[in-house]
Amino acid sequence: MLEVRELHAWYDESHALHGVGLDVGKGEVVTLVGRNGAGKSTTLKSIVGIIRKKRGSIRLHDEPIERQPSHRIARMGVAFVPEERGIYAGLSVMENLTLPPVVGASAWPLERIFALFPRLRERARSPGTTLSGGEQQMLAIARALRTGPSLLLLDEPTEGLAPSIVKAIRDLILEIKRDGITVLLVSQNVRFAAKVSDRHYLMVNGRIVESLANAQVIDREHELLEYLGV
Amino acid sequence: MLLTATRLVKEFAGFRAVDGVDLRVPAGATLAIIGPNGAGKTTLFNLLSGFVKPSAGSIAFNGNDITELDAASVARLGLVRSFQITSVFPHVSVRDNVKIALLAKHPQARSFWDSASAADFLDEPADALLDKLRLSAHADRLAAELPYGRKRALELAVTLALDPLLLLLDEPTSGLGTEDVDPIIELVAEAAQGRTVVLVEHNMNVVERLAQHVVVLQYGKVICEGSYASVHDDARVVEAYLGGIDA
Amino acid sequence: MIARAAALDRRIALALALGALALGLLLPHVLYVGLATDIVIWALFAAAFDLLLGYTGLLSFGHAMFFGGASYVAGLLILRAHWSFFPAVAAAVLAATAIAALVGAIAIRRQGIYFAMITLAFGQMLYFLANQFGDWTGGQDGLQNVQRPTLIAGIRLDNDTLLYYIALAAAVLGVASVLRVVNSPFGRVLSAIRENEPRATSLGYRTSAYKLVAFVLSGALAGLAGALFVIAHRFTSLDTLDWHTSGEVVIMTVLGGIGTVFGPLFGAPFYLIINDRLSTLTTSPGLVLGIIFIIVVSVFRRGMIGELVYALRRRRHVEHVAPGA
Amino acid sequence: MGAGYLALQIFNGLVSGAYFALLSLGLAIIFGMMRIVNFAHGAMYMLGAFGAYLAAKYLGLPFWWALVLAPVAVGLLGALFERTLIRRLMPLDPLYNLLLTFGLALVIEDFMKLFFGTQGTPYAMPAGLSGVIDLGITVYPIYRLAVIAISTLVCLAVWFAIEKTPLGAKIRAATENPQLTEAFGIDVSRLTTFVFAFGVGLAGLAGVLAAPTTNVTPVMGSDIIITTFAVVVIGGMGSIKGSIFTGFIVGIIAALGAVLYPPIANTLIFLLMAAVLIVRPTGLFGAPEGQR
Amino acid sequence: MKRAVVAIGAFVLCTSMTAAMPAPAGAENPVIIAVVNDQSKVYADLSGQGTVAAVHMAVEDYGGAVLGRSIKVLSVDHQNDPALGANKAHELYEQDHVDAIFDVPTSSVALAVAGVAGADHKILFVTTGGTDALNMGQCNKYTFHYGYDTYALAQNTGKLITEQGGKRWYMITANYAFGQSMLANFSNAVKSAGGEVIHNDMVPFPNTDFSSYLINAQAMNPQVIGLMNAGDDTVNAMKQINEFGIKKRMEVGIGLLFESDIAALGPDYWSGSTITVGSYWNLDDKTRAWAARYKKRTGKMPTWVMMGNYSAVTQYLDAVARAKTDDADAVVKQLEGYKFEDVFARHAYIRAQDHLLIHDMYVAKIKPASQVKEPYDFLQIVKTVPGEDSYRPLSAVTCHL
Repeated sequence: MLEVRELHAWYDESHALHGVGLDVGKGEVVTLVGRNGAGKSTTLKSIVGIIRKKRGSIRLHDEPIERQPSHRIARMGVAFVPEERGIYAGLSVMENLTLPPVVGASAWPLERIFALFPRLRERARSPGTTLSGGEQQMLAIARALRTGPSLLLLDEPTEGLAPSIVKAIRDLILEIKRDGITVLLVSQNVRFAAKVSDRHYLMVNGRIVESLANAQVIDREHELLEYLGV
Repeated sequence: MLLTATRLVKEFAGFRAVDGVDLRVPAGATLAIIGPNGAGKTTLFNLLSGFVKPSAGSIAFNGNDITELDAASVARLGLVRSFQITSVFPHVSVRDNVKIALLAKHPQARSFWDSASAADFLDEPADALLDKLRLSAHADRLAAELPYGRKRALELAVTLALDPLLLLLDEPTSGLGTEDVDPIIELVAEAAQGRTVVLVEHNMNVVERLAQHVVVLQYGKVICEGSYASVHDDARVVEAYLGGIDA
Repeated sequence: MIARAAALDRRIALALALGALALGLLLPHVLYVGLATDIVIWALFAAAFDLLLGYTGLLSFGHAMFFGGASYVAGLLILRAHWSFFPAVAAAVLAATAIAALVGAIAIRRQGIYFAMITLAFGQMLYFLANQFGDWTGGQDGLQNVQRPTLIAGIRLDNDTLLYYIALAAAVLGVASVLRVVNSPFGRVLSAIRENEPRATSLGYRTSAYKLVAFVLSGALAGLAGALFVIAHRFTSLDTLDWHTSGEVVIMTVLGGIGTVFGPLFGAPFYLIINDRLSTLTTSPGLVLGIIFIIVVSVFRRGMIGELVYALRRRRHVEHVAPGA
Repeated sequence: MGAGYLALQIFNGLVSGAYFALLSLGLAIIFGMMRIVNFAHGAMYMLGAFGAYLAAKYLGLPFWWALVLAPVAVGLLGALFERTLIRRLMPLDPLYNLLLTFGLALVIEDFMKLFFGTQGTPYAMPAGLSGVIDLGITVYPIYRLAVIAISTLVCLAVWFAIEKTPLGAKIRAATENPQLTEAFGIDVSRLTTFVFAFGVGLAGLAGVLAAPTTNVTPVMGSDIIITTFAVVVIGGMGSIKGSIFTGFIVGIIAALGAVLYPPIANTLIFLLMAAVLIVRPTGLFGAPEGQR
Repeated sequence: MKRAVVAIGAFVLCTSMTAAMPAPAGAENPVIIAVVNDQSKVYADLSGQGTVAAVHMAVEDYGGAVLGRSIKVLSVDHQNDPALGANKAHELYEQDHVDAIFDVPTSSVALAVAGVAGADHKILFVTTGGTDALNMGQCNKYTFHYGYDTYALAQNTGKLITEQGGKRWYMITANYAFGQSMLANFSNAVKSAGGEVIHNDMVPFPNTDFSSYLINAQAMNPQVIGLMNAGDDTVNAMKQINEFGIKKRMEVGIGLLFESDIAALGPDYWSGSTITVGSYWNLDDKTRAWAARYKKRTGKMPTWVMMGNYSAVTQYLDAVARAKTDDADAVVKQLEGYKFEDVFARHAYIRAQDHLLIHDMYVAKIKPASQVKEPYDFLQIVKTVPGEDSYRPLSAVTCHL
């Protein structure tokens, strides 16, 4: 359902992506792994249209979207959970949650979200950034799910979070997968990625250098860790 | 101790980016601060260099209390930082970038009634520094026109021009391709001779090769410190980086 | 950051300097001398303004306070104390310097749009104060009948052509000062601050002190222009302090090209000649000049001289110059 | 001068405060979203007053209609400027848009002079509000009470709309992080146009309110904008609440100053500004630099 | 490069096109007169293009020639900017060989241009500018003050209202030279007629909000509110006086008012107020005939200063004819002390001692809209005051020409 070909992208004047190509099939969970600065986040931001200075083709449901403004792409069913989580300090938890318009039939109703994350109901009227890091991540994912996306872009959902929360996020992604939502995940946490993903792309210096099956990732964990510079 | 930070706290609108950090940097040491994104490394850097005032705690440098000092004064005491995103002075030539840094120590910087040639005496030291950082070939180009790797070298050159007692380097290799990393490591290692260096770094290889001492930050707190080897194998560090889903 | 042409090539700078000087020597022969004198005075004013906007990146919308303030000081000294040319001009420049130091100390703590608004408001404050102290300033009537002072013992400046060349000489000196400041080590530091202030701070530069000095220098030179104004016109009025005057110098500088020193020297005649001619052709000079200004800001952001310099540079190394700006 | 008399003058200050509040609120909304200061705000105020005049003259519409229609018309014109001119300069330093709107202000003012001359155009007091009521100390025009009421009401409504409604949430979100908000499926560019139009519409509304009490001329906007800038500097471009509050407070202080020592009336606001800046460079409600 | 070419090209084109405007000169050696006034700012409607039309009318009525030489009319917009006004005046006199300049509203510009006229030894008629500095402290040999001054306004308006029972005056004065001189003259006139000024507010100029002063005025309960200001300030003050319902309870003494100001608000706002004018289009058959011709020509009704300018130009041309030269000194001699009568000036002469036109002035009441029968039919003349009684007596003249 997502097809990226020969994607080049620029941050200001620096050339960040050098011909990225990848495919994500319907219902798949696919991870981009790679070191900081390899271009993983840039790839997501290019897909969702935040980065405008780019060349190449991006097709969603067989429609070209590389020239579309980002709000159109979102309305075509792409939901984005950015690395910094994108919780607005000026909006309450409830406002944060209900900000993006519902675009798909599979939208999670608020009751389902609150059933899963009771804290969000409790804190509904407080400013979004007064939540803890883990709660903010939950809010960010819940916000995306409420729109009913067909493709969910998750950027480093586990970064800086306590193990128990990472587990909860793992469970959540698996639940999303059961719902049939396609997920493109960025993560440096290869163990986490191996738990939730079907396939992996390894990115280096703005290129995809390797496509890995799940089993390969687990086998080559130490090699990958070295590679990621950890 | 050349630099001592005590119970350093920085709060942004209810969020503690740096939460009670103690830091001791002996003269001549090279120390690395590592930690996952959002751990508070850059905020700590801004605190140490005077760009941000701490909410609580104190910083002493070379016998001076610099907690309340403005950034320029901190730099004048010999604590000089670099920046993560390099641009230095983009529309100024490479040589002039270095000269502007060298000029900071001379009264001519303030004399607006000197002719353009009044700073010529700095050409020689500037060229020497450029030579040392292998930038001589680019001396007359605008900084903005340099390739990325050379920009990082220029950033280092500008910082070194002040001959600082303590060098704060913010991710000196970030965004560099593997082929560019090694020369920068060499340059930093060379610069660290007879100097104190604190660097923030993501790349563990770089940390391993440069730092004698590593401090690991998470959630704005120091979770672990010690030699590279001891830190690398510390379960808490692995967990901080990997999320420790198996735990 | 406000776009400006990068440092001028020596050859281009020389050509522009000669061009401006030629224009200056030619002016009184093609225009009536009053307008020519005004052009020289405003060119100096605009060049002084560009020292601040072009080289420090600070947009002041209150530069009339130096221009007008100095014109009143010089005017009063000549009118009431019969001072001669040099002492009166010197005192006026000093007064402008003092105003700039005072206002600058407060305004310089903010930048960008805030700085523009604060200077605008301070300028207007001086306008109202001058309006208020009518006993001294003549209020709405302005200072009238300011006789031309003596230049040196025995020589009165009554001859308009003589006065023109005196003004031209002063303007040349003023612009030369701007050039010297811009190219001095201090000027280099200023550009550095403009390009990347945090980096300059991290090198130990107290950037606000540098900006303040630039502000004061710019104010002092604007004061020189103001002093010449009252002498040339034999009067001064609140219009010299009005915010429209600040706006006019902004327009001239932008039309000529920000950060070029020479741009304003061409922007000023362009503006003044058009305004002068329009005042006999239409009743809406502001409409025409406003539209020209909007086009320049929208399309030719570098201004006339800026675009020229940019094009010449670009021809030399096409591949390196960053797009946009 | 009794306490009652002073109270009445304070009350009177609320009237000029009502205009300042509407104008600085409009500036603040635009600034919040777009980071630009609209120099043409005074011209929009003037156009609002002329809108009321034209509506009365050519369409025979009474004041109450003008109160709604003129700001809408001004807003639409603002939207046109935003789409065609201001937008192009948005990626650049905000100073460019300051310059652009400065040019716009000149052009609009002169354009209006071409058609309406400079002497002013008559605009009568709305019939239902033309009387005075006795406030004990002396009589006071009903219309001025209406100005205070309308301005306060509008300011509160705008505050409520921005702080408490879904549309307001979108605006706040776009203010905080436009790119991300766009990626959440919200058409930020259309929202920006709307916000700009709405901000200048508030200036237009202030203009309509001013039409019955001041001479309606093309130059009426160019002086009030400078004073409004001073108000904004005093308040600091911090918050919606701050701009409303500062607007009213400055109105009161200026009115009191004018009575106690008339010659200072014009200068007072600027002196106040200087004093505030010395103590708080960011203004009364301004966030410290760097965070904003 | 293309952009630079466009930019520079535009510059050269614009400046050269505008700079190359033909300088009026030529073999035929015409007599040249110029109107220097505000054509784009606040006083544009009061005088502006309307005066230019009136001046053309005067020249045509004179036959388009004097001394066998054609008469040429130039006009310049001084934008209320003294610098521009003085510059242009100097250019007109020296480069365009203009013999006389007319009109020049706004005190600051009028004084600046008067300075130029004095220095260049060329003739200037100030008609719309009212400050009495022109015929007092800053008078000069080549400047004529033609139409009215603040003293005459006070002598008529101030005296009449006080004599009719308006004894207690509350003054609202624009704090600048014009307002101050009007205040001084009105205060004297009020006192000499047995009244008193109980309070004065020195209001910054310009000002749009008068409500604080009006509240104050009501608290002090005067019989007359005196507006010692002009133009926009007077219009704003009057609008707010109506708003506060003050006009119903006390008289409003207006220092200076023109037909264009009345039109700005509509007559009802002003009705019942007393003002002084130097002439009026609806005075008699002569003025009505003139106004009809003016209206036919321009489509608008004239203000009385436009009539004043018509008269000034006519008298100037006549003086040139009498002097048989356009040499300024000779023409000044012809003008000084000359007695005449025309559509504008009745029982008129130019006083040699201060170059002030002494002529009949008219005190008028403003009619309510219900009595206005045709456009600009605003005034009911209640008294005609001879020039000798209107203007400052010879004994009080301080001018040294």
